[in-house]
Amino acid sequence: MINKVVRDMAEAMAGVQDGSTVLVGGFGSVGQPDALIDGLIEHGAKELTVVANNAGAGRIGLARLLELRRVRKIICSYPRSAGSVVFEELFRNHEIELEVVPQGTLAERLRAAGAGIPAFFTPTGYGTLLAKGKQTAEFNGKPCVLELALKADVALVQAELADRWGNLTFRLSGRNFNPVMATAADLTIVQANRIVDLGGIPPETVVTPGIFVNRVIEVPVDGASVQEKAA
Amino acid sequence: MINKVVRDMAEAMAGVQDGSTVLVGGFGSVGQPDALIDGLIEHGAKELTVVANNAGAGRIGLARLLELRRVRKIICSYPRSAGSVVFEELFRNHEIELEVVPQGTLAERLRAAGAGIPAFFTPTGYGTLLAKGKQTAEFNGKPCVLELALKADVALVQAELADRWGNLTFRLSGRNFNPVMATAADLTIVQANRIVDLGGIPPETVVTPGIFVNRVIEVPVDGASVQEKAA
Amino acid sequence: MNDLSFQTMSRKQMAERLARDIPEGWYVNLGIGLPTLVADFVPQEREVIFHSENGLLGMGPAPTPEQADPWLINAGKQQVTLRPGGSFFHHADSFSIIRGGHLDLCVLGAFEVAQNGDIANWATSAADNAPAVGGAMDLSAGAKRLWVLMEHTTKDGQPKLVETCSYPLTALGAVSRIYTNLAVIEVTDRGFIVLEMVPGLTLEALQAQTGAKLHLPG
Amino acid sequence: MNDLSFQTMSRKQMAERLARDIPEGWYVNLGIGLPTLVADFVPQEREVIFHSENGLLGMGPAPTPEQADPWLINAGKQQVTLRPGGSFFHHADSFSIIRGGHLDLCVLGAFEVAQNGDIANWATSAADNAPAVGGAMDLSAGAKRLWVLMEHTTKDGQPKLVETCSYPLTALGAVSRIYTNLAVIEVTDRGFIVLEMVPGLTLEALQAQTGAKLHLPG
Repeated sequence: MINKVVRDMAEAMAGVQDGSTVLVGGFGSVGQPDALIDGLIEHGAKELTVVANNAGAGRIGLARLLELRRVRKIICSYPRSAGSVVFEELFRNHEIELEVVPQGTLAERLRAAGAGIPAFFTPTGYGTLLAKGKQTAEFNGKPCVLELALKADVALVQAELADRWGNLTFRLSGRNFNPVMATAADLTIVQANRIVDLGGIPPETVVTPGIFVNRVIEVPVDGASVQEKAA
Repeated sequence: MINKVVRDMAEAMAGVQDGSTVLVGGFGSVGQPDALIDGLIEHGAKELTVVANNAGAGRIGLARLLELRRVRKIICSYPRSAGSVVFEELFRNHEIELEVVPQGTLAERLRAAGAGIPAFFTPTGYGTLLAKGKQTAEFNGKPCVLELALKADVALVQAELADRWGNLTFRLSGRNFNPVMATAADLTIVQANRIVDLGGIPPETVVTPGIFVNRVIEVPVDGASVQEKAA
Repeated sequence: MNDLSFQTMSRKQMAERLARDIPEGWYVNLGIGLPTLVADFVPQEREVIFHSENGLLGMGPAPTPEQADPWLINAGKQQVTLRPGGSFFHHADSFSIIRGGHLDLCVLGAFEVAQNGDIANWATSAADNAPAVGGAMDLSAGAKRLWVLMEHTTKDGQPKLVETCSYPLTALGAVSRIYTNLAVIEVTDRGFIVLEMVPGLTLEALQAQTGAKLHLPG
Repeated sequence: MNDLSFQTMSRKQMAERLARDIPEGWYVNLGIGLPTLVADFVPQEREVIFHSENGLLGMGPAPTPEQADPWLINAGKQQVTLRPGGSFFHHADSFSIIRGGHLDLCVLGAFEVAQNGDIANWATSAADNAPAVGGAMDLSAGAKRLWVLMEHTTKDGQPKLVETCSYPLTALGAVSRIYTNLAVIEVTDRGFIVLEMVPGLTLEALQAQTGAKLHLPG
């Protein structure tokens, strides 16, 4: 019997290596896999490259991972946001490397990794600082930049429902980067609000088919805690 | 009030030009927009380039469009299949041009058109006849072919549910190329099994957001007719 | 900066003025900050469908306390509502909508707009190594139309409509129209064309606050 | 082609033999024709998840008359069922699964397989201008493993395991294993390695029906 549901956080994080590239789902605090980030902190992996839309806020979760000097480099679209104090401090002190990527290019590079597309052309960023040094070409008169797939070792994903095959749904705007990141890593670890029986997710409403998922752990997230962190 | 629901087939087809590139959804007969194909035949547009997975079967629907010499060129992955008698006859007589594209490359070229990606690299087809003359490059030691987005003027799509904003769901394996093609045309015309009130499709289960859809017409398709054509 | 002869528009008036030009049926993305205000001035009976890059279409106004759901936010991370007919999708699909040219309009703020339509709105200097770009480059390059909503000058009176941008660019030749607290300006092959000015303002006075040549239509 | 000393496998036996090597938990795509038979020999209690390129995962066996639904077909356009835990997705997502390297295994038929793993299975000659490629090139290039299930020779006794393919290629160096009616053969850097033969068959007799040098393991 296939059973991707793990017993505890240690099992969820087993084998995550130092030096890994880790995708972290969520947009701000919504859909962010907080319990898995805490699990990763506990697990202790270091010299990580983290890919996330934001660089964390306050001193918990992703910001705490940064503060513990576990992250060598961060790839994101919006590092500097309300409360990104830890990132800013590390960055000022040259203690973290930063790669800023336009949000759509970030999503597309992850999607490309999941879809077996090693590289693609996009007009986004052409002629800007973020395209410096990148190969360019013109298509239908539109100058474009060549962008590379962004493949990772590990993805940390927050979902609403999951089953033992790893099928997932997402909650409202908590979907965001989660399904895209789930496709782009060798090891996709999911914290789900609720685990249901196989067949409990109607087959036409599955958002992430289980083939993209390796491990699932049930972590009920209540609205209040999302709200609090969002505030 | 936005209302994409049209009154009749003539309104659904209004403005489709001779020489258009037309995407036709479906995989074999399942999810194929038969009523729209008949509407296109009635409408009379000619010198079309048709993009579809198959080249039609029997002498109805897509095959009839071909037989009426309305199609200058067909782009598909599997032209020769059970019952593709019309296509084969035209092809033998040099009365139709054919571009064979690997099925995944076809889907990805359509997806790219919808997503604003003018070109992408893929290992599929490298070193084969279908990659002849195409630009190549190596990524991580893997030789790849450059493929171009396949943008169309018109998409004909079959859906299960639709609302007046053009939101769509699809039925079982009737989904196939339909949601991808819906994104890749300037004018996307949908035949839906059933039109529901706005809000009648739960927002987390919408497969094609209405932004990709221009016109919707209700055409109930019963299972028996799908089965008959599939046979 | 005001003189006796004319009244600059407030932020609300600017948003209201821009909102008037959005026809029913358009799909629109509103940038963070001032552009977000525009939604408040599109009457509910005029159906305009708002997109948010974090994966929603059909965004409604801010929730009442009873409607509030912490899982439903916009790109500015504010709580919002979803109208009937709205939908959710993931980030790659959301940016397919943006980059595939499916949005009729995107409204952004800017530091500078050049007379050739170049926009600079994400970094205040090339030496700033941790700028936050978000979706600005994707939106600028991808939407069918890019309108900028901004003050006509900086707080200390420097022009924001310029011959050539001095800040790092967001996109080249992308802006088609600019709504400021003083005027509505079209960006064309001829450069800046003044479509409208606040009552009492003269072209000369507007020109004095603008860093590139202004033209009249026709 | 048979002689007295050995018995070739039937199509069902070939499918059964291959099925034995598919472990629980693998995601598998079975090509049209003979490979489709493999599913019948994976016991339901050994959970193997079958993918079909027209947009389904978790495909079950052919339906009973009561289960039959004309909207639920596989890539061969045959009616199938969906197991609990199955899912539907569109064609681009389906080929993301294939091309992104997420399938553990794809099983295809072939006209020829070369000792370097090249496969030819879509066109019978370069002069055939209307060949049907379907998903064969995507599957060959994309799956983690490509196994070929085919007769050892053509109907008129010509070898299908060859030094170099003479038919147009589907993919280069893609095949890792071949299951025929006579043997199980691994494709390695050293060329064809014979893992198994039907009882009574000698390596010499097998070599006589093979167009490239056969090796023994080790």
